[in-house]
Amino acid sequence: MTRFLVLSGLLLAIGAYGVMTRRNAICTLLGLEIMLNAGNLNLIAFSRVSPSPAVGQTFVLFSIGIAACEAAVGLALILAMWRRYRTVDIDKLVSLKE
Amino acid sequence: MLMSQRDAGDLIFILGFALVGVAAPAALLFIGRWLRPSSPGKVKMEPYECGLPQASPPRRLFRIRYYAFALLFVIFDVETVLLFASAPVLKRFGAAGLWSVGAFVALVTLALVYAWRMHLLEWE
Amino acid sequence: MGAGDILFFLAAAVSIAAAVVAVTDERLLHSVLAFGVFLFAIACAFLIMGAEFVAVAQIFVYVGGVAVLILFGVMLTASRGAQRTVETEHPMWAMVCALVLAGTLIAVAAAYRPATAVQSRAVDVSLLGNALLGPQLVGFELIGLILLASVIAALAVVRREPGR
Amino acid sequence: MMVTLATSVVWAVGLFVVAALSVMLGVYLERKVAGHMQARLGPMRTGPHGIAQTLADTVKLLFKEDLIPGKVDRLGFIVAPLLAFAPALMSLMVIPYARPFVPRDLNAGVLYFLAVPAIGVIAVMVAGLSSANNYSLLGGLRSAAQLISYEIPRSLSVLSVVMLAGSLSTVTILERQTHVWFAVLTPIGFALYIITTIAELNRTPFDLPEAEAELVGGYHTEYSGLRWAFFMMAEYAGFFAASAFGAAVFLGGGNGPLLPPIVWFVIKTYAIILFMMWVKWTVPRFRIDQVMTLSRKVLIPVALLNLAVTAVVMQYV
Repeated sequence: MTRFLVLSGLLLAIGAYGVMTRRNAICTLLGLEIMLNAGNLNLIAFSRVSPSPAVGQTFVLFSIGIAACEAAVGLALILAMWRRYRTVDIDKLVSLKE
Repeated sequence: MLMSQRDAGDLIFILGFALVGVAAPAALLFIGRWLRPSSPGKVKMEPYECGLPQASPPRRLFRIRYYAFALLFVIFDVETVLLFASAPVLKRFGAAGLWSVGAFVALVTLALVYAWRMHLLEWE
Repeated sequence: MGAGDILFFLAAAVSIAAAVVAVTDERLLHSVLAFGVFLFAIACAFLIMGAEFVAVAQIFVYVGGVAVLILFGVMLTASRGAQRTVETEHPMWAMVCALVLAGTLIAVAAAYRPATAVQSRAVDVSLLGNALLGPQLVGFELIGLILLASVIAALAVVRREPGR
Repeated sequence: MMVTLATSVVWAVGLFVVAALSVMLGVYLERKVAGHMQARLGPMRTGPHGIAQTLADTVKLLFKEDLIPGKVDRLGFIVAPLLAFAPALMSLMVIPYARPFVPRDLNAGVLYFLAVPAIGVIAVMVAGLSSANNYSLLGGLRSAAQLISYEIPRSLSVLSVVMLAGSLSTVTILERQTHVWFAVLTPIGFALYIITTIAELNRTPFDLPEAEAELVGGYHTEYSGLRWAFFMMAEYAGFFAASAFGAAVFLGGGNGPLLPPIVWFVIKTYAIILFMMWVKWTVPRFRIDQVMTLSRKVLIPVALLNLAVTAVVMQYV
């Protein structure tokens, strides 16, 4: 049980590092998905100790569904950004500053 | 580490099949390495453009219809998984279950109708 | 060293390695491939924990949906080349934050002792269906709503603005 | 643990041999059926009636040079054919061939069978993306778009069988079909499954991306020799897997009077295969926009209606 929590903690940290360092918007989306998966791992680990594991697993199904929606909308933003600025490099998104 | 024998067996089978699925073709490719001639001439290394020298580096086209298709696919993917979870027990829940799953399917079909009316299903 | 232990270390090692490669690899195509391997390893971890339907659902939705979506994004935005996609000005600080985060999470995880014993019997699909249509019915309907909302939102963002 | 690993590898290698034989038989049948339908004979020279034709092809491919062009992304280029073939073999795991021959009966077997081809979609995109060539990129995008838009109606058509059988495990579905086949109970579901499988396998009339006239070679333009052969092998192995699954889930593979179950299973599988070949040589190829819009505007609504009708009828019958 604790081994799964340790694993998901590590994965969350890796995902966070990815989101923080990558300049490419698609890699940020990737890092975000890694963090979400770490969360799902935790949900399942705790569902095994809960009185009704089936309910815990429905949470993970919902979380997978929401993560898929989030990836879809995130990609829509990236494509809109690509069409407007012809780059997916987040550091170039500074037009608000001007 | 508590793990039911059944799941361990399933996982070992899935990994075994994946392993053989990747290893067998790789082995064939590796064996073929000695049987095959290998003389990469300059022209052969060029990407294939019906014989003409490469006109332009692969430029990217941007069509939103590709994205609209991928988006609807992901949304219906999630719906299909949830329907697969609820399908086996639908009979047990009687009319109430029918109405609830019906409402869920109606909501997602609304998304399809919306994309249809916004003319995003056409492949112009 | 029962079967579960070996399988767990295998899945854990592959998922961590794939996540690290996905996060640090220069070439975008390699990091997306590593992401695919990562998702498959997480599906195996779910199976180790007895959540069989969730493992297959993960392969169906994540590997079949999200990874394909991200590959579509890579294809449509010409960001395939090897141009530098890493290195903000100060990656060291990000490393420090990540390590601190990992440290606290692992400390909390190690300290936690579950109240009840871990049940190892797998959850049958019909049990999951009963839970989904029974107590979790509200969530089930809300997910439909979220799917609808995200389609409308995504298409609104991407569609060419007729107004301008 | 080691014993199960050994049995799984033995099953996997056995099914790899079965898949390879069915690929050879499939290619041979394809050319003979095509020939006889067009009032010609198809391959005749190699062996009686050209039996050894595909064997000759395989040997030729083993000796043919396969090239990795210069500006190509080596990892993606090498990994793509392996990723294309692996799901075909993995999906053979859950098909209940006949009573004694059931490799592994997963609780969520049907969903596993529908989930694994998604790795094939990734392989197609990686192949298109990693060979630095406009045609293969376009081909990769197009065939990926086609594959994903036909995966949804295919899953929904199989879902109606799951609803009737009340379980996701393929063996239970098989046992529920001893009296009446599910193809009889959900004819629309079966028809949808056949149509979407033809589209999923990129076979005519849905084979736009590799159509000779269209895009040179589609996503595998840059491939040659044995590496190219794996894309073909993946297609025909997937063809066999999809027909075997259709036979098992819709036509009650293995249940039948007189003959032993394994013979019934082979008869039903090859009935579906021959039907798809028959369709290939009679129906003209669709245009790209017809292919793309057909799935969203026609197949998904029909599949959802079929589900609704099945659910209501099942409730009150």
